[in-house]
Amino acid sequence: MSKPQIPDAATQLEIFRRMALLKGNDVRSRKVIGSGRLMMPYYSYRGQEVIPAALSVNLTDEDYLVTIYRGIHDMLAKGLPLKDLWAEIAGRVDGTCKGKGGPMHLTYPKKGIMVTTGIVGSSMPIANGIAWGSQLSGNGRVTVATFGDAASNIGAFHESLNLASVWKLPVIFLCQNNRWGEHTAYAKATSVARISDRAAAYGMPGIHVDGNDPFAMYAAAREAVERARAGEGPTLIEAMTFRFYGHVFGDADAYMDPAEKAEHVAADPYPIFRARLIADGVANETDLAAIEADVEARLDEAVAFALASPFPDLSELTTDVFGEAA
Amino acid sequence: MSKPQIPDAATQLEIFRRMALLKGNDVRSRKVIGSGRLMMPYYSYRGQEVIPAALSVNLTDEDYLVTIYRGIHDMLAKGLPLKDLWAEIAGRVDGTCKGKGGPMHLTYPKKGIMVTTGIVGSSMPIANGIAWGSQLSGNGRVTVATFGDAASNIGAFHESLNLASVWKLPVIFLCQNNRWGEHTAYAKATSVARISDRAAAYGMPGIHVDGNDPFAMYAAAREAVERARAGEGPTLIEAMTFRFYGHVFGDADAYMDPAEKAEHVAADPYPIFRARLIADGVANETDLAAIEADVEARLDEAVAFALASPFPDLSELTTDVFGEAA
Amino acid sequence: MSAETVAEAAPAIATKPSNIVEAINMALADAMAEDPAVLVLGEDIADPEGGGVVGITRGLSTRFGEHRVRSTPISEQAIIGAAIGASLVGYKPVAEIMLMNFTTVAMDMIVNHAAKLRYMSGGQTNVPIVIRTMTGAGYASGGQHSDYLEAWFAHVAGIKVVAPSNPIDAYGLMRSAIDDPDPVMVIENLPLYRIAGERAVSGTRIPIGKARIAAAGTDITIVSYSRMLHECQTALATLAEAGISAELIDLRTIAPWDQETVCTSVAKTGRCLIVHEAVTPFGPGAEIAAILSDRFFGKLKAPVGRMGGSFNPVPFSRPLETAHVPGAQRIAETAITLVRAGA
Amino acid sequence: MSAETVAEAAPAIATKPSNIVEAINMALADAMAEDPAVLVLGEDIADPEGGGVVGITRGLSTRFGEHRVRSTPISEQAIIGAAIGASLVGYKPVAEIMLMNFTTVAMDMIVNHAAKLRYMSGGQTNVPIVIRTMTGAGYASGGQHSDYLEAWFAHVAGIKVVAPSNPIDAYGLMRSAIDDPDPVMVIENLPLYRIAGERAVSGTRIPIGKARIAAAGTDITIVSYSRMLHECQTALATLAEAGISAELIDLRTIAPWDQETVCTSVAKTGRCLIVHEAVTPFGPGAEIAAILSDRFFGKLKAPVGRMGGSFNPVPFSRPLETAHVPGAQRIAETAITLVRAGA
Ligand SMILES: Cc1ncc(C[n+]2csc(CCOP(=O)(O)OP(=O)(O)O)c2C)c(N)n1
Ligand SMILES: Cc1ncc(C[n+]2csc(CCOP(=O)(O)OP(=O)(O)O)c2C)c(N)n1
Ligand SMILES: [Mg+2]
Ligand SMILES: [Mg+2]
Repeated sequence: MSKPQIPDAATQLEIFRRMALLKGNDVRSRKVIGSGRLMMPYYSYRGQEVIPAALSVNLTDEDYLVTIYRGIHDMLAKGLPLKDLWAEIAGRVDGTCKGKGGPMHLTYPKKGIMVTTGIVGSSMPIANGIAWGSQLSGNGRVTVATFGDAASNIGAFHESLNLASVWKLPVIFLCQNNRWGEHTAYAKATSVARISDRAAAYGMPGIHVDGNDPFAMYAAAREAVERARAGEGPTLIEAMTFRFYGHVFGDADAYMDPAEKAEHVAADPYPIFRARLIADGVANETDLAAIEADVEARLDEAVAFALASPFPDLSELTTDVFGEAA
Repeated sequence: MSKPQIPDAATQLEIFRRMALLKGNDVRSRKVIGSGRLMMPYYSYRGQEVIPAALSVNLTDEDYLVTIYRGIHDMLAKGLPLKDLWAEIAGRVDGTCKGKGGPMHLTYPKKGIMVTTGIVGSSMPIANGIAWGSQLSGNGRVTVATFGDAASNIGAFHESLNLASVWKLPVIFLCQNNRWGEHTAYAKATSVARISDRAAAYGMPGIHVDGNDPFAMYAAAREAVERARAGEGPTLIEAMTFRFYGHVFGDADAYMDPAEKAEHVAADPYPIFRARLIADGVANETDLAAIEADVEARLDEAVAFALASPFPDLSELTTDVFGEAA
Repeated sequence: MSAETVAEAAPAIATKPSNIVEAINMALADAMAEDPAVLVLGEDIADPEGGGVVGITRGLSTRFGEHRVRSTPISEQAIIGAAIGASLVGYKPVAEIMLMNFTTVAMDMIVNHAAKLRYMSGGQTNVPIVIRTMTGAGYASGGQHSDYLEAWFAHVAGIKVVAPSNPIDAYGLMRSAIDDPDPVMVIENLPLYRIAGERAVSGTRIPIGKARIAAAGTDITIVSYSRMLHECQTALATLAEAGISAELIDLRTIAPWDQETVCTSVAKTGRCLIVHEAVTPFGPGAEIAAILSDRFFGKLKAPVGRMGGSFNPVPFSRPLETAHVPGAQRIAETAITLVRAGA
Repeated sequence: MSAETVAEAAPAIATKPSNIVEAINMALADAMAEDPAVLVLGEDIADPEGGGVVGITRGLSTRFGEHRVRSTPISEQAIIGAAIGASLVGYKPVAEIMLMNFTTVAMDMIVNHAAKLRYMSGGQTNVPIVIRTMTGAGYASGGQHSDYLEAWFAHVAGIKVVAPSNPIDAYGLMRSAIDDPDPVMVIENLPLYRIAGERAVSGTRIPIGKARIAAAGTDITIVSYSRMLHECQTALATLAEAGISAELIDLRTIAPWDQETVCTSVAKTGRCLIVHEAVTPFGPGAEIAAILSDRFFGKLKAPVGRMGGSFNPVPFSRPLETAHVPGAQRIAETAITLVRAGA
């Protein structure tokens, strides 16, 4: 791994801006769902904001993302518009997928968000295919497949990393290791200390990084993106993080040692990075407060827009099953 | 890996006896099928005899085997009776499976031969379950799952090795690396130089061994068997070997570099080990010739028995689909 | 709300005197207590992991030990493989594939192996495993978490499929599935889990392949199972008001389905409507309709009706999700049309 | 003989003027030459690997390059995933899953993803892929290499299924499948690969969803496809001797099947027999029989007949394997019974 590169001030601020958007959106989502105004399976990503924020500043709108049910943070960082997001999770016709996909299948090709899957491990085989397309057309685009730690134990992970390596595909396998797979602790299901060590089984570089450290995550992502763009093949990144609010909304985390959770929540990367930006003089309290206020304003707007949007017409039930043969 | 252990003279001779049986059976099989007397998909194992011969002398009849379409050598070494084998591949009622399974599904629980699968990779998940049973009952039995090099790229391999490691199962994953997966050369499909290196991805010991060297193979198998019996968990063994007669009967190996093939055939482990036994004074020409003559005689008998055995009654078509609820 | 939150949401829908969650938990506990060969495995099913995402297996690992009740990695092929292997050496594993859509990553183990080993071995081996799986529309879980795929398994020789609609059947069918010498898939419906119902008597069995007359009637036979049985039940009132006496049959087992009970009823009513949540084309209803149309050729008063999910993936948006599956109102209307047509 | 040796065995059964192997090879070559977006991937399919185990893709990688014609590891999930992904960014991949039983390790990619992405994305994306797969009894390949599973895919919204019985259809259906904006599964029968047949005209298309009248008749409609179509053809002679004029329909597409053509024929004959190799229970014939029994309620001269493989895994032993699938003789007898019954 080449020596870490510190993002410049503007980039640091941009990473924070995205973290603020992600955090604000999760807080608002849990509030709205908790109030009963919306009903859906919601997989909170609170605590994991740094990973997509620091990754996405290394990507362009043309680069591709294939993410999972716990992927709204990945998508917002990649540019998914708030209104389209909220209308979709509200099941309304103005949503990204006209309400037919929902939170587990958000899709927004305009920003390279190609697939969101609800099946553990299934982001990876599809990401390979998109990357194969970039390799064929030579468009220099990078495809990122995100997945969780427990997903590294399913067959699709293995087949995908092997194929990507043999075909030298411009793809990044980004494992967000939040130490839990639903109710099961990492070590009880996973036979290796570090998922990044599995990269060696595919002759692929593996990076183990603190996914809650914006600079370290930025450097890791940048290294992998540069490798992919240079046509030097795939990278497996294991970004260490933690899931603050259980597996899915309503899960009280009863199976978790409260001490473990408390320790991680105490190390919440958001306030830490916020304070650091001020300490380093990258921004002052007013700047950051303004960013956060702006997020709240946009959320107010998006939620209102979503709830005011109509449900899809019943005729939508059986459309989009097949297209028109050319 | 503990220092290799040389098998005693009796064991060396027993390994040769099994190799002679395996080689003789393959030669005879290709002869009979080539003559048109029998029709089946036949996957020659010629050149791979050392692996099961040196493994099986470390096993008892109570230990378990789950093998694949290219597994008749594994089964004969484990004790599959020749007559039952031949009647089965002839599709006759006296076969192990009454002719209903055929060469890809030979089964003989009396000798611990539990499953033969025609699906690449599928021997491993099932072997884990049998090993779980041994772990539960504490019967000290070992389960061996055999598979090929190309099978190490399919999802079932990954899921199985991870589970076996996490559960510390008494199972051995024996990869017979004959350097080809059907018509595809090893390196074109596999992203790691040595399959045994994949063991590290599962916190499991991996052994890379010359599967054509009876002593090295014996030592590797013994180490893995001892580990499993001691309750210390699974082992991945990669045994290097070569497939002399193409993927399946009728395959002319046109895609293979003739030089590569010639080199391996020239290093045929059978004559080499045979000569070594004589050179080392373990046996003389007469002893070994007698063993080979005995194999031929038993094959004459088995083939005759098979061809004389009747086909199953048509009523067998729909039996054995479901059992009687107790 | 989602599959994973049904457990937490439970208190909301009070459960007296029993429900399907309790019934299956009791069936597993009774079977494990009676027979040390019974094992349970699946994702998050042991107590350190909360005893299952819906709490179905809660208490089992504490009572019987984690060696018999094992939480697994997210590896469905390894889960079914482990169950198959253990069953080959005398154990009776009950494996959970959390949601039915996830059987798609384990089809090789289920179809090429579990269902076929007895036959391919000429009867030397058999695979007495149970595969528990949950599914069903109603929680806005979307296109990859709601499918009913029983028709796939019913089309495979060597595996049986059951789908209980109430606690008594859930208990009795689970016990029979565990007793069965071959693979049995038990389909559990998510929205039905906490619906109150009569408590099963410990030790009872509901035979596989035997349907239940849920309501006697004379004008039309309605065949259903799982959650749709309840929609049909609700429709009965509307039908009664319309002066129609419908005989409602809870199929309980989809493969092998109880042709005798269904045919006896249709012989009496001369009409039949089949209702399931699986999409209609090439669905379970097709086989039943084909058999009845043949068996009662020239004797039916109306064509056999089929109602299933509309032919599309299950949508997320609530109004669409609701419209996707048959509801009591549409069921009643369809039944009335059939009766009037064949009047 | 086996799937893998058909290629080598080829010379044995001389092929003039053309056969299905040549037809599909030509369809792939023509499509790749016309459209640079067309890709081919699968195990052993490039020329260094022999151009496929049956030689279907022989010459393609030499002509179009290994970047467009790629041999893959034995990783069916990765194969279909790669096809799906490439199709999302403008390519038209044709993926081979060597044998239909191997689709069981890729069902998640096919069913949860390829078939559903268009719907779940609200029409923003689509998956124009073709999945080629071979199968069929007749080569003693046994229980895990011979299954017909088209009913599974026909029961999934979002994917189409075709099964050619001759070189002209093989070429035309493959071209239409590649043109199609959604996933299409092409089922190829092993024993039919080298049967001589008329050569397709380059560039022609056979529309998906359109059946073909293989023989005109008036007494009974026989609906079949793939290899069974040939058994039915053979049966026609016996039927003619019995003075029965049968109309034989080659369905060609199983999903969506051509209800118009089939119904027009049955309206004329008043009788129908459906013949396929898939096992009968919950098989493709069930849907067709259910639709016809409904559409022609009270108008049929005999119940709709269904003939499929017996309900068991495909056995290895030749006499059993032969008895497992419908043969010309039994087909003729069944058709005669239906005609006499409804006389
Ligand atoms: C094939 C499959 N099996 C099981 C599930 C149910 N499930 C959904 S998320 C999840 C846990 C995944 O954990 P991890 O990969 O670590 O990702 P995280 O949820 O922690 O972000 C499970 C078991 C599924 N969606 N797909
Ligand atoms: C899931 C699956 N995919 C493809 C095949 C077809 N197939 C049979 S053997 C084989 C090659 C396997 O190679 P390897 O694992 O090295 O074992 P070997 O045959 O060399 O002993 C393939 C692709 C199969 N049987 N199962
Ligand atoms: Mg996790
Ligand atoms: Mg090999």
